[in-house]
Amino acid sequence: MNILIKIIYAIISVIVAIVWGLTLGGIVRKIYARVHGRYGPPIWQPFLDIIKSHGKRVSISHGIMFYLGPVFRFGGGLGTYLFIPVIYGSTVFANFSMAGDLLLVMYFIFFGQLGMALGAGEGGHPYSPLGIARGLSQMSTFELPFSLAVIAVAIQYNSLNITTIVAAQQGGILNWTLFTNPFAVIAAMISLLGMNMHSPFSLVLAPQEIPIGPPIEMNGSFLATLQTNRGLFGAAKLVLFMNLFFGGATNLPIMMIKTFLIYLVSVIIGASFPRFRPEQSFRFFLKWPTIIGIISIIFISYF
Amino acid sequence: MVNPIYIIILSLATGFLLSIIDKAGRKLSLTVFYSVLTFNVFVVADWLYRFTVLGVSTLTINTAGFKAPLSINLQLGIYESFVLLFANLVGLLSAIYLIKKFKESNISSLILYLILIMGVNGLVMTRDLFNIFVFLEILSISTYALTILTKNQKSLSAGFKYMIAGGVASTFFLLGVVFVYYFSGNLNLEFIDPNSLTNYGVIAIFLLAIAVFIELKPFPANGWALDVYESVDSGITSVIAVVNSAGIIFVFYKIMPLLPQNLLNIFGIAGVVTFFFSNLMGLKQQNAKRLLGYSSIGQMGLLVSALIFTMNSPNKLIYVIVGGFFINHLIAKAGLFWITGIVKKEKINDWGILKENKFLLILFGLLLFSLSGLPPFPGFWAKWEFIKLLVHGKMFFVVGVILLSSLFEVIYLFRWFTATVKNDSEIEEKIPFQFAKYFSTTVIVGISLIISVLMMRFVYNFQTIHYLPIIAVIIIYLLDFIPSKIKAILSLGAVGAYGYYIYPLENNLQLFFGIIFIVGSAINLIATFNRKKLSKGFYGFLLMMIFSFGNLLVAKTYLEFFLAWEFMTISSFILIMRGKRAQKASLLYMIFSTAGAYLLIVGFALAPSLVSNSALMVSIAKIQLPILSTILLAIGFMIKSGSLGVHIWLPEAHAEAESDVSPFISAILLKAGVLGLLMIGISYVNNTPTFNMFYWIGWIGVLTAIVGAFLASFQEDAKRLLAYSSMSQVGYIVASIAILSHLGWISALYLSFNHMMFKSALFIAIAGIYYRTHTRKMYEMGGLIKKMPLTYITVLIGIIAISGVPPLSGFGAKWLIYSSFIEKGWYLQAGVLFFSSAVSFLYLYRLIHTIFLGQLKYEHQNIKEAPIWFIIPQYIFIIGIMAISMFPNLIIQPLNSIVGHYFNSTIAIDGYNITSSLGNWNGNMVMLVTMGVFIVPLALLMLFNRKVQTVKQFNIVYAAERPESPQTTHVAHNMYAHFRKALGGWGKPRIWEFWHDSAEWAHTFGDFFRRIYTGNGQTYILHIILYIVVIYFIMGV
Amino acid sequence: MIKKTLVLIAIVGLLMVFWPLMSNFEFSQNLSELASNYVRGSVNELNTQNVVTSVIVTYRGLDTLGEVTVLFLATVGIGFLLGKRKGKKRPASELLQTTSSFLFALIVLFGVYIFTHGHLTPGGGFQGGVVIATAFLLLMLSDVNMKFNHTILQIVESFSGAFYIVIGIVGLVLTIGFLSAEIIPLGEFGKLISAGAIPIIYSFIGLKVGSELTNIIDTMRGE
Amino acid sequence: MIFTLILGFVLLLIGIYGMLSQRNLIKIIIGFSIADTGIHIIIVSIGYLRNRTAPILNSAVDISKAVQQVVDPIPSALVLTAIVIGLAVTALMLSFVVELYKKRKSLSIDDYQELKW
Repeated sequence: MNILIKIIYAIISVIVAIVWGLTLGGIVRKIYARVHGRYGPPIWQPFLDIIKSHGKRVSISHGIMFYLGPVFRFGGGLGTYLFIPVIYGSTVFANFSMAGDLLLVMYFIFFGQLGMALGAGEGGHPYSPLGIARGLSQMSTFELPFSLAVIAVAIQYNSLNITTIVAAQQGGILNWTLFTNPFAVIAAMISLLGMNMHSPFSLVLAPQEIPIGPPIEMNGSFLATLQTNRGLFGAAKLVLFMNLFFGGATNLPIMMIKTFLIYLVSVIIGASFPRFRPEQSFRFFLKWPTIIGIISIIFISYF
Repeated sequence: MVNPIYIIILSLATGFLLSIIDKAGRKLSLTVFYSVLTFNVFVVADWLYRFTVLGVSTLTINTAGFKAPLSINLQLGIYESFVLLFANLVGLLSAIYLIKKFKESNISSLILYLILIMGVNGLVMTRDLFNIFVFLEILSISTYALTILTKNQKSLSAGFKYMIAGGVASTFFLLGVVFVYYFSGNLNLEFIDPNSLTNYGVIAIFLLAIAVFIELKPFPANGWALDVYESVDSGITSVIAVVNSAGIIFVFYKIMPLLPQNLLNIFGIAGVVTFFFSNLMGLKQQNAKRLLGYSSIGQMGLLVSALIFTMNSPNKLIYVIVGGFFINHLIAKAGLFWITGIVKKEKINDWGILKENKFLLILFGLLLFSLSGLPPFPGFWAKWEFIKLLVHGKMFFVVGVILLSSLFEVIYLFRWFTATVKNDSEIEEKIPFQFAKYFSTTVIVGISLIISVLMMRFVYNFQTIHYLPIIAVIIIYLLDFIPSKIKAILSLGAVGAYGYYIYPLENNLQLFFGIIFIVGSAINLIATFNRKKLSKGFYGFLLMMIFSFGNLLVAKTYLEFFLAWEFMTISSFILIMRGKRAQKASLLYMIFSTAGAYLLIVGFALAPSLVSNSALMVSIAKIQLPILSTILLAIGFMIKSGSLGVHIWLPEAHAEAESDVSPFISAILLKAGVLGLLMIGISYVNNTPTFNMFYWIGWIGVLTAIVGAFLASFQEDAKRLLAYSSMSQVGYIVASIAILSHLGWISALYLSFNHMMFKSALFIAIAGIYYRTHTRKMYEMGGLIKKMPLTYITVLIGIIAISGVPPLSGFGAKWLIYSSFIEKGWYLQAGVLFFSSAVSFLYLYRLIHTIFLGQLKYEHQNIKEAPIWFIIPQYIFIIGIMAISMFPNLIIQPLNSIVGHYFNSTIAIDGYNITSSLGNWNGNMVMLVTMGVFIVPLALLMLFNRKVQTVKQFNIVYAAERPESPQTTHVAHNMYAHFRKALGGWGKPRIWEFWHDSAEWAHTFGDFFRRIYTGNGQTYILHIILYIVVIYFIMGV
Repeated sequence: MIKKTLVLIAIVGLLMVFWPLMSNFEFSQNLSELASNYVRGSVNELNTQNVVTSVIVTYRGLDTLGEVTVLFLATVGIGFLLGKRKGKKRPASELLQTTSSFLFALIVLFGVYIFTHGHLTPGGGFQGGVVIATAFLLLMLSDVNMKFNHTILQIVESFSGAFYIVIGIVGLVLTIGFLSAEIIPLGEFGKLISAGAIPIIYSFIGLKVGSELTNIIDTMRGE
Repeated sequence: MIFTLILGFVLLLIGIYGMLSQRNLIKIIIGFSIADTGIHIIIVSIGYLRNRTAPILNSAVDISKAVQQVVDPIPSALVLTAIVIGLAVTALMLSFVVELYKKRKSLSIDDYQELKW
């Protein structure tokens, strides 16, 4: 019974997240278009895309792994999201966060990426491994500052449990990690740019070099699944950041606002910078954000 | 009982008459000749028996019907008879070895040989200084004459140099003798009272001693000896290297009491110096006999120093050390020189001819092993005790030099060995079979084995289990004719029996490692069922290795532990060497292992004696290791576990070993190092640590993890990739041991177990692929998922387990590690570990993608799934991984209790939920949720996917083109080029370069120093004179 | 150049090593205990006039045996080394030939005298042997193509050596000790028949040394 | 300071110098035997006692006081052995040289250093 309710709750929160995530995506595309001086697609365009993709009559598959790739990806998104308590104090949006702590979430992010990489790999298109190679490399590099930031947070709140971390930031904007541990937040936000794969770090999907990279062979429902996940996963990441650095959210609207604002940061930067070459991007992450991350740890553990 | 003077009388009389006897035919003279030699051996052996077993007291023989000092007297005691037995024995065997020559050549050679042996006997027995001089001359002159047994330019000039050098030495000896008489009024050793001598008298003694010492070929006054070793007939060379040396060293021993301690010490140091330089110079040597020459000069130096430094220690120790070195050198040298005579190849690179002749090869190997002081040969025990003695005497510098030199020796000996075994040049010529020569060599090897066993049995009285590794080798060697499948079954049974035999272990930590070592090995052993034909010699050494693993756990003393350790090294070395192109790999492995072993010797020597009689792993908790010992042991063990800086043997060994051996090395052998490190930790936490060494070990571990991950990502060879991955994983383990906290050790053990399982699975999987595709280059594969689905699943699960992606067991490890690091406050280390675990995705993806995904190559269009024998063990391990992923308590629970012995538990376990001070992890729930989030989208996808059309290879959107060939379409080669570029200077193999350069330097120095041996006899004399002068002034007598 | 200096250093160094031995040396005032025992012993125990002989042949008999062995080794070794050789020779002068032919017997006789009186007067086996050898040398010089019967040489050589040892063993058998002189009556001090086995041993030594040296010379001159 | 002893040592040093400085094999051997002779002289001079006679107990010495009248017999005994041994070694050396010369028609020690390092 209890578990059943949990599942129902989970479904609700997932749907909300997907909708919100996709909407955000729409908004962002709009903003991009405006920055570029175009009119841009309607905000609900992502929804249309998904429906369209599903509408395809045939979908080409290259084998089981290829078939499972999108599933892994979506599963990864779902899991990541489900292990995060989305809204502080809400039972509906608490998800399955009791299953583990921050480390679990961080590692579950890889679940989708790895699965997708495998699926794309079986596609046999040269661009997919190229994209994946770039993606993995970049991921490993921005993981460093991010993990440093997370460690700093863990030191600060002496816990890895997200709910605890959020709880500690309640009561006044000044309790946010943003203000109590600014370096960590800076480091983390820079790596978020990498995670969101907006330029200058849009190596993986780089349309001009390796047309959208890994998912190049994906079409039909496979593509649709990926697009759905893109919304969910995006939301999940933003929620995680919100929880860790921006005091979490006590209700849905606050969550939406905060996530939107967090997203906006990377969007603005993305809209205003050209793309790095791969090695440039890797070097970048291994240089400044890492140093900042180290500073944050020193800062938090000695001051 | 026969009066030993008859040895001299009989030999002499025969010598005088032999030319007459020969008139009646060579047969007769040979018979007489050999019977006299045999007679000598028996007389001496009989006396040794009396002295040792029956406890007869030392025998003194007066001549001319007067007592000493009036007349010259001989003495035969336990030492004399011991030395003489071996001298005469080798004399006899060498004569047998030379029988062909003796048949052909002039009768004079027999006479000379006979009198040479007589000379040694006299030399050893006589107690009169001047008489020593006479016998020394008899010995020398007969040797000079025999150097030209095979007469040629080289032997002649070498002989001449030898004579000149010997002449000079004996001149000084004579001078010494007369002045000793002048100062002491006596010539008989008993009656010369060293205290009565004035300080001018000491000069006389010095002249005596230095003359004998010159005969012992000290560096640098020993060029003549090298020339002799190189050019003279092998049979005679071994006599010179063994019989003469034995006699002369005994003379030195006899005059030692006359020398003041400070002079003696300098001689001891000179011996060590000789040992060092001769081995250093040996590094560069290519000529087999000259190489042996260098080695035996070195051994003499070592022997002298051992003789001097053990002078004031208890008898048993002297027997083990001096006797050990003596026998070891004697037997090994004789045997090796004989083998050079059989093989008849000058350059050691031409010795490939030997690998066709298995029997001789085995003899050769055994002799080399014994020469390099590996167990069970006497040299091993001698070295152990000697180092212990020196360490207790605080002579650390000497210890360092000796060990370094022995390392050099091991390097050139094993370079020779591996070059011989792995020689890939086509050899058509065969080694002719000459019974006599084989006979002597075999006998000498047999003797050394017998002595080894006797030593183990009676000096150290080990129980059977400690011989077990050797016994296994022997038994399997005897059974080598039966097909390998049966041998495999037998071995599996043996491993099981062994496990059952040691089963009731003292504590659970042992049990845990027992499971890794024994059970893990057993499962890995299944993969070897795939071997075809006989696979000679494989299972013996495999069992040897597995048993040694077990013995590490049950070892009760340092020595037992170290013995097991060395057996492990030997067996693994030979297993690695079985690989096709494994010369470099096995050599590197041997060198590093030996270095590690030497560190362990010193470390254990420094350690306080154990208080309780339980297994070392248990009793070590009760003692506090001195800090230096801790450091040395730690480095020793970290070499075995391939930590950063000393890791360069690891990839080679893993990659080049046979593909069903690699799992053992990676998954199990490395854990031996972990075990050792854990042992240090146990003693460390139970006793107040003096300085926080484990902090640095932690850093090394962390850096090992990251560097290993990067190196793995840049490999093209699947096995190298896995090797570096092992390095990185073991880095994690080392680091978490170094945390010295409850959570830390749980993570270490958890990861060890996990790593054992997934690395075995992966290596066996690669073995299967290699078996089918015959390549290890990943970019030559691709798309194999269609052909080898089962193997693919193994690899998939394996890499997920390594990467630490939930829900598989790997995540548990990661969770534990990070929690423990943050808990401990090692934040930066934790950050680096995060980074390396992110990097590990690079190589993991590369592994699975380049082999299984992408484009299938044409040549692999119709290959089959890996053989069943590879699949079975893989899946056993996979099941294990799944089990502990689903139910982490299966392992976390016991680990919690094991580590509970050493730290207070800091984690709470309720149900499947494990709570640390920082966070929590509910493995079971994670698994369920994951299944949920996996199944739901799958269901949805299947629901929405109306029509799925599976297309053939190459049906891809490629700019509307059909790509031309898999090779060009499959992105695999140098996959992370951009990352390498990003790393820039950090990508250089600095450590490899460091070791390479230091090797270069050593060789350069060796080459530089050996230039003093210009080959000019006159220069050699100059060396001798200058040496005498220099030593004189150093001693300041 | 460097070598020269090194040689110089070596020599000077050696000089410094020996210097204390030379500079502080003076003759001892009276015999060492051992020596005096020898002197007394050779009177009281061995009845030997020539103390040196008694020391050589009896007290330090083992040395002498060794010494003989060394000489033997040299002979054998040289034989082993050189083997049979050819060499061009020019005939000896008339004068030499005639003198040698009658000197030969005298010299041999003299040699025999020396080693039979070794225990009384200066001299002994070695000296006598050498003298004999010189006689043969003289022969070789005078008659360049003269051949020796090597078998005889060998037999003399071997058996004289063997007998020497046998005498030694007799001592051992009589449990006096190896190479003891007292195996036969010591006779009267200062007479030819005295000093026990010493003259016998010395004769064998003389024969052996003589034959050996002859052998050496012969091998060296070649045929 | 005794003349004979000095002489002995001087000969010894000269001999060794000869061995070290002469290139010719024969000369080296000569050096060796000079050194050997030096040693012999040293031995004999060690045995000498001032104004005493040879240890031969003929009419020249009073048997009862022999110990006070004769020089030390031991060195004389030793020197005899030493001489013979020296002779043996020298002979053997010379025959080596003969053989070497046969092989390579050269008496310079520098021509016999093919074995090195």
